Amino acid sequence: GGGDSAEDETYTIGVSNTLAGNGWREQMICAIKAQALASGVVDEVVLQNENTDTTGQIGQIESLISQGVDAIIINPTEREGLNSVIEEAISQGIVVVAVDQAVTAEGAYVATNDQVAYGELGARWLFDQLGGEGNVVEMRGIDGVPADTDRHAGFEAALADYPGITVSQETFTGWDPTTGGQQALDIISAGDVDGIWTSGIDYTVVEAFQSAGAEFVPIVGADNNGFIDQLLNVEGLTGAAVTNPPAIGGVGAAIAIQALTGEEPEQVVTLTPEVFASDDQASLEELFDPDQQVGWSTYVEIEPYTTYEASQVSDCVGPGEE
Amino acid sequence: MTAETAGRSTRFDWSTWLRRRGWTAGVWLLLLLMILWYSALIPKFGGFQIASISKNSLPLVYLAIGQAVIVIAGGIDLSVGAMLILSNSIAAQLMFEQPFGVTLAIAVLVILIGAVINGVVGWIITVSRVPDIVVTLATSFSLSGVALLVLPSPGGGTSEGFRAMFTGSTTGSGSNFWPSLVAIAIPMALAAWWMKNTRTGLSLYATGSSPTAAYLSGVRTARAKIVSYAVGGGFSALAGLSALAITGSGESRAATGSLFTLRSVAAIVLGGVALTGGIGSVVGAAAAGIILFTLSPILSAMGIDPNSAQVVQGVLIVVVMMVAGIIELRRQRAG
Amino acid sequence: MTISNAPMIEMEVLPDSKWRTALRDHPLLVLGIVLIALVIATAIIEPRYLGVSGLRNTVLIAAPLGIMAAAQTILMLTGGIDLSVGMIATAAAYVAGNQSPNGAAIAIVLGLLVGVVAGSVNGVGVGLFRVNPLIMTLAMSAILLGLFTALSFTVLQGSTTVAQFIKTIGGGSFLGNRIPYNALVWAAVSVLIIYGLRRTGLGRLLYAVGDNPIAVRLAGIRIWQVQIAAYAIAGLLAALAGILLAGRTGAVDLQLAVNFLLPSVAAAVIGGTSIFGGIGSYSGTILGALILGVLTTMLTFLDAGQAIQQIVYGGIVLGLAWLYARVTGTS
Amino acid sequence: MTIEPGVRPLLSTRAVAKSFGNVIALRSVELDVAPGEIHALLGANGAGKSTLVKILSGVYQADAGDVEVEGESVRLSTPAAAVAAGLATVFQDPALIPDLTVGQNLRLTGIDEGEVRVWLERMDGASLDFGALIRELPLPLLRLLDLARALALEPSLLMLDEITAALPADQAEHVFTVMEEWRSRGNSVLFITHRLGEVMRMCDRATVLRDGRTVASVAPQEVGESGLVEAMLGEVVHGEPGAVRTARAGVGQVLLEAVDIGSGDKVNGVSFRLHAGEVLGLAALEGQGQDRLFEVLAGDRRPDRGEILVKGASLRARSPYDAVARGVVLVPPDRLLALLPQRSVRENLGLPLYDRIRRWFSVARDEKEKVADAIDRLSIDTRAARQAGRLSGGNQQKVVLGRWLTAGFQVLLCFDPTRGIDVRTKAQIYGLIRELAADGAAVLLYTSELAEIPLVCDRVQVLYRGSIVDEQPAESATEESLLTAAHGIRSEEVA
Ligand SMILES: Nc1ncnc2c1ncn2[C@@H]1O[C@H](COP(=O)(O)OP(=O)(O)OP(=O)(O)O)[C@@H](O)[C@H]1O
Ligand SMILES: Nc1ncnc2c1ncn2[C@@H]1O[C@H](COP(=O)(O)OP(=O)(O)OP(=O)(O)O)[C@@H](O)[C@H]1O
Ligand SMILES: [Mg+2]
Ligand SMILES: [Mg+2]
Repeated sequence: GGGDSAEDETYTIGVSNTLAGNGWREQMICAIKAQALASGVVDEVVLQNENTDTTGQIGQIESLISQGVDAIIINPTEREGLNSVIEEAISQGIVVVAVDQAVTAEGAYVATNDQVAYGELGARWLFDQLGGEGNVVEMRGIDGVPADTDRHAGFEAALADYPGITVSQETFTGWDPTTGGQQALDIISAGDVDGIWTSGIDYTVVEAFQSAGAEFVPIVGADNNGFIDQLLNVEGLTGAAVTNPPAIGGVGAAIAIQALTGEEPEQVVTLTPEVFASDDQASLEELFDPDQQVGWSTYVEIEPYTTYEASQVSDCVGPGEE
Repeated sequence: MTAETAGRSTRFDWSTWLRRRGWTAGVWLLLLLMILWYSALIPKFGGFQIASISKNSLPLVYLAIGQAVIVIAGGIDLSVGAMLILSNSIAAQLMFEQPFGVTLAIAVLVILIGAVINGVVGWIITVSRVPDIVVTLATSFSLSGVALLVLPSPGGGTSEGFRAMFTGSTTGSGSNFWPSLVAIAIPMALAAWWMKNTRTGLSLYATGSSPTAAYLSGVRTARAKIVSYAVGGGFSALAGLSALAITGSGESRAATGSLFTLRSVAAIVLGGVALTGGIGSVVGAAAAGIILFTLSPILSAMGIDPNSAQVVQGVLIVVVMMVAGIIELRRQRAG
Repeated sequence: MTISNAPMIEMEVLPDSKWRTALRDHPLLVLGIVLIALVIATAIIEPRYLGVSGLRNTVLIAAPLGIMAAAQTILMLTGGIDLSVGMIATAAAYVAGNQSPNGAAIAIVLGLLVGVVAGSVNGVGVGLFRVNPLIMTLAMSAILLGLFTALSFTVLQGSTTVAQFIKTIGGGSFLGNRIPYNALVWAAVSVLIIYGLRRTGLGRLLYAVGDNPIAVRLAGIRIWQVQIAAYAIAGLLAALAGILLAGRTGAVDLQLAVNFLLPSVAAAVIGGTSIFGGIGSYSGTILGALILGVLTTMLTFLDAGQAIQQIVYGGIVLGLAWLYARVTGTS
Repeated sequence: MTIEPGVRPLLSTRAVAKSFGNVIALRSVELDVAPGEIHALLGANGAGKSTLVKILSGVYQADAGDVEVEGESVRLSTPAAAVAAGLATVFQDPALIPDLTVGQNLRLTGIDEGEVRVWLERMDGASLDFGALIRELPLPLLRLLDLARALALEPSLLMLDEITAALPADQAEHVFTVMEEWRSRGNSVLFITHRLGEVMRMCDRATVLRDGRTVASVAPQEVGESGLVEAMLGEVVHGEPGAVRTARAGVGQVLLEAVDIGSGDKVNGVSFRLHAGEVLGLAALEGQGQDRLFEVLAGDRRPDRGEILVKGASLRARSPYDAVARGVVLVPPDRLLALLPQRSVRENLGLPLYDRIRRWFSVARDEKEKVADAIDRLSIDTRAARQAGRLSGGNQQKVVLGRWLTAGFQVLLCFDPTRGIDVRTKAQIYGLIRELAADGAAVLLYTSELAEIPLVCDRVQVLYRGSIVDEQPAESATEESLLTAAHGIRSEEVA
C-alpha cells in the first residue's frame, strides 16, 4: 500500500461494514472487491466487517487508519456519529467514501441509492395498480434507521396524491425475511388487503401468500433475485421490483480510485432507482440469474462508474486474493 | 488437613496468590501481549493507536464491570445492552447543545436513572422469585423499546468537554490517550475496592457464593441482590454515556443492545467471573472487555479476512477457556 | 428390622385447597389459561384472527420456535444453554437450500448433519474440555457465521431456493389448508422428547446432570457422554427447526433464524424450565412457544410502533413468568 | 419434669407449628430452657429439630405458636432479630461463605476477629490462617469456626445443631469444654445430637421431639439412655446398635487389595486386603488422610504411587465410572455431594442404573421394584419424596446409601455413613452393612464414632498420618485402645 509517493502506482483500500452475514452487504463488498480488481491500480482490499455499532465502526476506521490504507469505503451506521473520525482520516490524506448511506463529514465522498425515491416510485406503481383505491400494507424496515425514514417519507409523498388509498397496516420487518414472512402470514389471513409495499422483504411475503393459500395481491419489493424469480415464474403474481443495487459499493470503489488517481469525481453521487414491473417480463428475464442466491441483485453494472464484469462480482475476489 | 496444617502461610505465598489472582493476572498479561503484538503488526504505533483501543473499548469495559458485579452476586443481567442504549438515548436528547457543566450534571442524573431502574429490576427478581435471566430478558425488550421512544432516530449530542473527558479529544478521536485510560482505571479500581473491602461489597460475594449460608449468617440476601443490580445498572448507564462521548450523537437500535449484552457475558467469563456467582473480580472482567475489543483490529492487521477472522476469534476464545479450564483441573487434582 | 412408616404418611398430609394444589401440581394449567387469554385478547384486537387461518398461522409460526426451544430445554435441564441454535438452524437451512437441486432427501439429510456436527462440537467443548456453555456456543455461533459467509461465495455458492417438498412440510397445510404439515413434525418431535425425558435413562441423566453433576459422577456415570449426547440432539433439533423455517420462507439467507435465539430461551423459561438445570418439562416449553407465537401475532395486529411493541412484549413475558412463579410457588 | 418453680425460663416456646407445603415439620412444640443449663433437643431424623432451631434463629417463620425470651414474647423475623434477642446458632450445615476468606466471613457479619481468635485458641484452632478461603478448610475446622463465631456474639442461648456429628473425638472434647464454660457464665446451650452418650455426659435436661411434637422433657440421668431412646422412638428398641452383627463372617476371596498406595502427602503407602463377607473398619482422627484414601479407592482420583487390585486384577480408574464398573462403590462423607436435591427419591435411588449408553434408551424395567426395596430396607421417610433435598438430614443419608442397594456392588466404601443419624437408623444401617457382608460383599467402613467400630467390624485398621499404623481384631478392640493407636501411639507403648 501507500500511495503517498508519486511513482507508487498501487493503492490499498479499506472497507468498514457493520453487518455481517447480510446478503445485500456481502454483495456490496463483492462489488467493491470486483471494482478494485478491475481498476488494476489496487493491490489490496482490507476488510473490516463484524456486527457492531457506531463505536465499533469508529474502531474499525481508526484501525484502518493505523494500517495506513489510502482510501476507506464506509457503509456508515449513522449520519453524524462518524464525522470526527472521518475528518481525522481525511486530515491524514486518506480518501473517504460513504456508500449506501450519507455522512455529513466535511470532504467525504458520498454514493447512495435515493431512498426517498425508492419509497415513492414503488408506492406510486402499487397505487396505480390498485386504480387509486384500496387498503395497502406498508412493511417497513427498522424504525429509526435513516434509510427506513427516507423510504417512509417517499411512501407518504406518494400516498398524498392517492386519496383513495388507505394504509390498513404498518409493520416493521427489521429487514428480516423471517419476521417479514410471519407478519405477512398474519396480515394476509386476516384478509382485506389489496396491495403490499415492502422495504425489500419481498420473497418471503410471496411465500406467505402460498402458505396461506390466499389470492395474490400486487406486491412491491426490491431487486432481489428470489423476488424476480417469483415475478417471472409464480402463477398470478403481479408486482414490481424497485432497484436498490448493492453495486453501489462498486460505485464507491470507483469514486475512491478516481480520487486516488487524481481525477476529480463528484462529491455526491445519488442513483435513482428503476422500477421493473411483472408486465415487463423481458427486463425481468434480463435481471434474473437462476444460479444466484435469493438475496442477490443482478443489477450490477452501473454506468459510468463500474468497469467490472458481472461475473467478477459473483466471483467476489479482490486484488491479491486467489 | 487439620488446624495445625491449615495454619501455614500467614506470610506471602506465591501458590496462594496464583490460585486467587492467577486468572486476573493472566488476562491482563494476555491483553498486554496482544497490544505488543498489534504494535508490531502495524506501520506505526503511537498515541493515536493506544487512544483508539482504550477509548473505543470503554463501553464494553463498563458493561463488563457492571455485569461482573451482578453475576458475582449470583444474578445475571441480559438487559445491560438495552440499558446502554437507553441511557445513551436519554443523554443524547438531554445533552444536545448544552454546556459542559450541564452535561456533567445530566451524566450524573442518567447514571442515577440507570441505577434506580435496575434496582427495581433487582427488587422484582427478589419478590417475584422469577429467575434473573428471565426477568432481565423481558426488561431488555422493554428498555430498548423505551429507548426508541426517547430517541426515535439517531441524533442528539453532547458537549465537547464531555467528549474529551472520556476520549481525550473534543472530537472523540485523537492521540491523547490518558483521559480514556483514567476513565477505565478509576471506575474499575473503585468497584474492585468496594466489592472486596466493604461489608456491602462482601455481602454481594456472599449472596452469590452461597445464598443459604449468607442468609443463615445474617446477610440480607434480598438487599444484596438489589444493590448488585443497582450498581450494575449504573455501570450500564456509564457505558451508554461513554458511547455518546465517542460518537457525539445518540443511537437507539435494539440490535446494538443485544450485541453488547452477549459480549458483556463473554467478557466476564473470559475475565474469570464464575456464572454460578461468588467467584471472580471486576478487574479481570475489565481486561477481558478490552481483549474482546482488540481482537478484530489485530486479526485484520494480520491480513485475515473478516469471515476467517470471525472463525479464528471464536476458536481463540474457546481455546483460551479450554486451556484455563485444564490448568484449573490440574490444580484441583494436584496435591 | 424394617420399620414401615406408611401410617405416618397418611397423617402427615395437610388438607390443601383443591384448585391451589391442582395448579401447583399441574402448573401447565396456568400456561394453558394464559394461552387462551392471549388468543382472546388477539381476537379482540383483530376479530378475523379467530378464523381457522389465524389459528393455523399461530401454529405455523410456533412450530419451528417450539422445536428450537426443545433444543434449549434439553440443554437447560443439564444446566447448559445453547446460544448457537439460531446460527445452527440457519447453517442447516442454508445447506438444505443450497443442496435442494440434488433433491429434498439429500438436502434435508445434509442439513440435519450440519446440526449434529455443530452440536457435537459444542458437546465436546463443554463435556470434555469443560468450556463454559455460554462461551462455547457463543463462539460456535460466531464460527458458523464466519464460515458460512465465506462458504456462500465458494462451495455453497448459488441458488438457495429450497425444494418443493421442504416448502410443503415447512409452510404447507392440509385438510383444506387447515392443519400445517410442520405441526405434524412438531407433534412427532414433542412425543419423542416428552417420552424420552420421562421414560428413558438418558432423560433421567439429563435431569440428574443438571441437578448435581458431582453426584452423577460419583454414581459411576460419565457426564461427558451425557453432555455430548445432549448437545448433539440439540443441534439436530435446531437444524430441523431451521429446515422447517427455510420451507416456510421459501428461500434461505444467513440471517434466517438468528432472531429466534432469545425467543427459544424465553419459550423454555416461560414453560417453567429452570435455567440452572434439574427442573422443567417439554410440555411447558410447548405452551411457552405457542404463547410467544400468539404474542407476536397480537403485536403485529396491534399496529403500534416498534417501540410500543417491544415494551408490551417484554411486559407480557415478565408478567407471565411472575404469574407462573406465584401460582406454582416455585422460588 | 419441668423447670423448678420460681426459675423464669430463658427461652420458652408454646405450641410452635410449621409446615412446608403439605409436609408438616412441627405440630406443637413446647420447649423450656432454663438459664445456666445445657439442654438437649432430641428426636429421630425428621422429628423437627432443625426446623425448630431455624425458627428460633429467625430463618423460618413459625406458622403458629409463640416464642418467649425471658418472659417477653418475641418476633424472630430475621437472623439479625434472633441475634438481637440473644440467640445465636451453629446450624446443621456450615453457614460460612466458601468463596470468601475466614477474615472476610467475619467482616461480612461484623464480628470482631479478636473475639473469634480467643475462642479458637480455646479449641486449639489458634493457628488458623484468617486469610485462607473457607472452601480450602476441612469441615471440622469450619464447625469450630462456626462455633467461635456464634460465641463471639455473646448469646445468652447458644444453639448447636449436631455440631459434634462431623467432629472427631478429640475436637468434640474441645466443644464440650467450651459448652461447660458457657454454662458456667450463667448462659444456656441448646444442644442437638444423636449421640446419647454425649447427652448423658453433658446435658442437665433434655426435650424430646417426635413427629413434630414435644413428647418428653426429662433429666437424662434420671431416665437413662434407654428412656431417651424410648421417648424418641415411641417404642422400645431391642438391643443397642451392632447387636445385629452376625457371627464373624467367614473370610472369603480377596475382593479389594490396596498395594502401598500413596497420594500427595496425604496418603503414604497404605496396603490392606478386603475379603468377601467381611467389614473392615478404619479408625482415624480427623485429617489423617482418610478422605483422600477413599477418593483414591473410589477412582475419583488416581494414586501417585502403588496399585489397587479388584479380584486380583489391577484397577486403573480414570474416573469413578471405572471403579463402579468393577463393583467398587462409594458413600461419600458429605451427603450433599451425592444427592440430587431437586429430583425425586426414586430418581436418586435409580441413578446408577444408567451408567452404560445401552441403558439410556429406556427406564430400567426393574427400577421400580429395586427402588421400593431400597426404600423399604432402609425405611426411608418418603414424606418429602418428590424432592430429596427436602428430606431431613438422616433420610438424605439413607438415600445416598440406598442408591447402591438398587445398583448392586461388590465392595462398599462407607465414609462415616451414620454421620448425623439417629439411633434407630444407625442400627438399621449397621444391620444393613452386616447383611450386605453376609451376602458376600466386602465393606470398608470409616466412622468418626470409634466406639461403634468394634460393634460392626470384623477387623479394624488404624490410619495415622496417611499410613496404617495398627490392626486390631474387632473383639479385642475398644474405644480407647483405638484412640491411643489413632494418636500414633502403638499399643505396646501404652502398656
Ligand atoms: N435459605 C435462604 N437463602 C437465601 N435467602 C433466603 C433463604 N430463606 C429465605 N430467604 C430470603 O428471605 C426472605 C424471607 O425469608 P423466609 O424464609 O421468611 O421466606 P418466606 O417469605 O417465609 O417464604 P414463604 O413465604 O414461601 O414461606 C425470602 O423472601 C427469601 O428471599
Ligand atoms: N424446606 C423444607 N421443605 C419441605 N419439607 C421440609 C423442609 N425442611 C424440613 N422439612 C421436613 O420437615 C421434617 C423435619 O425436618 P428437620 O430437618 O427439622 O428434621 P431433623 O429433626 O433436623 O432431622 P435430622 O436429625 O435428620 O436433622 C422432615 O420431614 C423434613 O422432610
Ligand atoms: Mg436436622
Ligand atoms: Mg413465610
